[in-house]
Amino acid sequence: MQEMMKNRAYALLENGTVDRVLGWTRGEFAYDMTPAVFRNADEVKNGFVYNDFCAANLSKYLVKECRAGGKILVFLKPCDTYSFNQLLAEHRIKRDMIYVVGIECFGKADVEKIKEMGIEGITGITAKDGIYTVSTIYGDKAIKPADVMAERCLACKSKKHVVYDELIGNEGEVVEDCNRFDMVAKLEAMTPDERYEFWRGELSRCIRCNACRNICPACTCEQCIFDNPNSGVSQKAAVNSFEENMFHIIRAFHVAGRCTDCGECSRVCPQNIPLHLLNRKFIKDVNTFYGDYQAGEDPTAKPPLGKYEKNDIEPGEAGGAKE
Amino acid sequence: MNTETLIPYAGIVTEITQQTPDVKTFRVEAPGGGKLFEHKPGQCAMLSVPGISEAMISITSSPTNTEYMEFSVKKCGCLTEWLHSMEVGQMITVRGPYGRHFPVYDELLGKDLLIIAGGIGLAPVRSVINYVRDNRDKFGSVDIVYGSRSKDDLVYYKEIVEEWMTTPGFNVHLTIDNPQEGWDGHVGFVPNFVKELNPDLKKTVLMCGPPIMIKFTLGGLMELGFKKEQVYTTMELRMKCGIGKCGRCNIGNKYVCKDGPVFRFDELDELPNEY
Amino acid sequence: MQDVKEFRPTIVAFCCNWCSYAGADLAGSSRLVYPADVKIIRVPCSCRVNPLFILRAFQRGADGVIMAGCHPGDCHYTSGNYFARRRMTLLFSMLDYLGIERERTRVEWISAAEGAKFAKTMNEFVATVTALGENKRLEDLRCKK
Amino acid sequence: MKKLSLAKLNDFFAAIAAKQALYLPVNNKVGKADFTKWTAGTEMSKALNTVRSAKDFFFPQTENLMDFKMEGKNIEVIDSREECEDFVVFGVRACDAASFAILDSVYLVDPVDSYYKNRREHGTVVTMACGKPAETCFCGTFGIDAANPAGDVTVWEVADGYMLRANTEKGEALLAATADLLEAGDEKAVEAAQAKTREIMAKLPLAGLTFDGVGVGKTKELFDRPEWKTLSESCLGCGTCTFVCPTCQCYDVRDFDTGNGIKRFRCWDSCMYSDFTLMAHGNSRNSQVERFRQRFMHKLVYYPDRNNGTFGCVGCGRCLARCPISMNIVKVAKTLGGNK
Repeated sequence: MQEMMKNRAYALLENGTVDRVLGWTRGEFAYDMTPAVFRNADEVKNGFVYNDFCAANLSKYLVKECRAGGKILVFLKPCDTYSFNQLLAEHRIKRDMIYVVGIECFGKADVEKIKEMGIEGITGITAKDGIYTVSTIYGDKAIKPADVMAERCLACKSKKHVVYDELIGNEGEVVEDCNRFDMVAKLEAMTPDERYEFWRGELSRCIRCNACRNICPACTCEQCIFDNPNSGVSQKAAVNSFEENMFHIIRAFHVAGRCTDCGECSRVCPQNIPLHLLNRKFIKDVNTFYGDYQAGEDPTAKPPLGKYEKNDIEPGEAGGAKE
Repeated sequence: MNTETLIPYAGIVTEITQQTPDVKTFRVEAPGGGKLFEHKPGQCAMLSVPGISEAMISITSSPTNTEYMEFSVKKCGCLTEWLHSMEVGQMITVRGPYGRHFPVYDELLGKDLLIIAGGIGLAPVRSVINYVRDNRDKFGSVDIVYGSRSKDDLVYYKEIVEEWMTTPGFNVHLTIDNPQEGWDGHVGFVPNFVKELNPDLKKTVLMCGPPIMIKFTLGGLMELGFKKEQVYTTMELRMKCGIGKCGRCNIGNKYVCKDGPVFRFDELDELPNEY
Repeated sequence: MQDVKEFRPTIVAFCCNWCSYAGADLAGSSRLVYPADVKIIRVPCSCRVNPLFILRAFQRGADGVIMAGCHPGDCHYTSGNYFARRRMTLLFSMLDYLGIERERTRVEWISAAEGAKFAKTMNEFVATVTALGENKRLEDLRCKK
Repeated sequence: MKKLSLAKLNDFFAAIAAKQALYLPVNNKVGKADFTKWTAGTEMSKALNTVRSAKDFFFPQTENLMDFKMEGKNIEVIDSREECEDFVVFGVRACDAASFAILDSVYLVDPVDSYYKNRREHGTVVTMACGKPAETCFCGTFGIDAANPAGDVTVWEVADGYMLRANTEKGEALLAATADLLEAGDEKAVEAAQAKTREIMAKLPLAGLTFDGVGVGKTKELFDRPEWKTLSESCLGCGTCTFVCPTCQCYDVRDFDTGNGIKRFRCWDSCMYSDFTLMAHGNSRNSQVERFRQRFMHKLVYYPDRNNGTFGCVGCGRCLARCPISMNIVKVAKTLGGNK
């Protein structure tokens, strides 16, 4: 895969189709690849890396890159293409400035899960024949990719690219039975007290680093309401439980109907808060109340909070939760 | 518990003077009368209206004034707008004094001074000017070059004309950017005016004003043959603590609030160009 | 002996200018009784109510928040209340999902002619919130006296 | 050197907690360690380190500084400081223990920060030598010995219990107060544990890493380097690195109107945030390149300049593990220092 991607990057840089390539560059270890822009074939040759640990959704960088001018090649996984479409729908990026190369995805690995298996002192990870060989200072360990697959990939909603100029690898299908709402349903089935305890336990760990917001491809406001001193709600640190709740409720609400469920918020959270469960609640509610809607699937579709039906459900009737 | 410098004093605003359309001078006294604390020329204080914000403002009154402190504030942000809407008798909070002062107690003693200011930039050096007036025998001649956008934008105009211009050994040169009715003084930008005046190279320069003025005036002074060791300026950046801890007002390894705001230009040369 | 006070809730009611606020007015001028615990905030349209308003009301000490607007179809601005309805549906569902008592939030459509409905709704809502007790799950301790 | 047998560990915690609050790393619901207050039955985490650093104890994420009562034109300033109660933090690693010295050099220099000082005076730090450092560890770069941490008391984990050594008066007092649970210990066991730790440290990928290319007096050399642009290109401008960092000490001071008075509080701030240096008339660090450069220049050059060459980093590796886009101080120092 990496070689095919590099070859396409060379070719498109050479023939002038694009003048920059947005991809990943190698890290200090085997699992910490950083998103990077490559400006010529040499940079691609020396720095470009792609493997199962290249998890970042690159679509948000395009907002910044579109302002820099020129044409940029971006490699997008299926789930990233939904974010891309949503950004297009919101006029945050310009389609003609971007050359999208869709890449087939088999699910990303989560290094945290490797470490949770008790594997320490990792010096290298190689993938071959469907097995990861993890080298450590204590010896090599073989693990199955399925055992360390990222949580969001286990509930992958679609292996289909909704937009691309060309594709590397095979096109996949929308996963109908992805079960991504299972946990939401489980929470809904709990009593309010249990739910309250659950969320306090999660949100109280928040350190308000804004990683979830800043990585989110739906959070593209020029100035976030929480950064705006004139909004009356700006806050740098959650002083108490109220502010923790407020930040996460409002952030989830602001992306409601726009969140494509790419799962980046939960991936980057340094405190492992399952933030996607907030977004998925809204997605599930939208589906239940207003009909199935997948943000990013169709960039011309009207967002659910930007339209209405005369016989919409009343707030009082929209139970969902059991006592 | 010992004293804590982050905790301010409450002071009463006893007089508000409209200096220019967007600059007001606030006289602040302790609730029981007198000054809230002593300071040295060029030092700053954190002014605040609780619930609004807190900001670093230079103390424009001279330390020789024993009755009150004065702050001149230009309306430009949320705190300053609030201050401008205030009435006499209202309280604000003040903490300080912060930062390095102009070296009036040692290096400037006996020197001929050239004080260059633009716009509201006269506020921090006004404290030096009045200190020198009150200690006239300790300093040489004083040339003041002060410019603003228009006649109406000259702060302390009354004080300049009535007090500074009449002080022996003081030469005040005023300029405005564009010709204006009722103005028969110099017209032109401060950097050019300084060059025209061709000051004596033995003078020590204290300068404050907008960054663009400082840049070109410094260039002009260098052309005339001044050395960077002769030129002092005073800086301003975003500040929260005022005591070199909150970490935002640094230029390279120097904190403006603690190691400044007064810098000599040869010191600034050591720092990265990030201000 | 500790002074045991009867719990009186603080209720914030966002009322649209054209229908519900007039409804409240009518309730008043008709001498219909509803508890003084209800603090009305007049908004130009129910659509003006940002989810943040609801949260901020709780932060500042509200024990219950109600939004009242024109009946669907009767919005002074044609469709504002339809959008507001979707927003509040999702927000209230989210609050419930976080374990915050569902009964603390309510939406009611009250026309300018429905003074009686206004009084009845407020009486009911105050009773419900009084039964729930103080808002603990969305409180900001700094704002407590 | 004292010894605490494994069986008496809980009694030891109970004895400390009977007199003052005791905090130690405990696994949270997602299996990561957090410093948590000990109560009967609390089990100490086996994790190498906590997600948040131990700086929280002395420099909490938010704290109230003072209150204001506003009545008409009057303002009353209310000093709401209170004497802190004694507490013990158990299980601090060598890196975090070293970070306290860095925070001290900011908060305890004139003018002293009384909020910080108060907590520092009332806190007893019990450090624990690392048994199994991870690949993200590079405390050795700064001369910190994971096998011999500082702190008021140092603890080593050995086969059948713990070895304890008091380093300060506070530490002596803590061990004296729990003397009936302790027995005499043998240095040899500690030496064996130390040798094991050092052997692992030497094998880790970042062993031998030096920050020679950066440091005192390099402002001019490093400030305008073109690499800042490429290094910062993918930076999200979030505060993760800052907030998990044990040495990041910047703060913001804000007012909160409670409706019945104003509370002035301070909270952690991040130089990575766009409004960090925002003023009414402009921003001295307008782009992420400048903000990114500020963070690393501060740790790698400015702080050493002001503190006899000590780096503003202790090599705990939290930013290496936590940065959403895996950009970190090691990559920056290596790129700038030229030893790629």
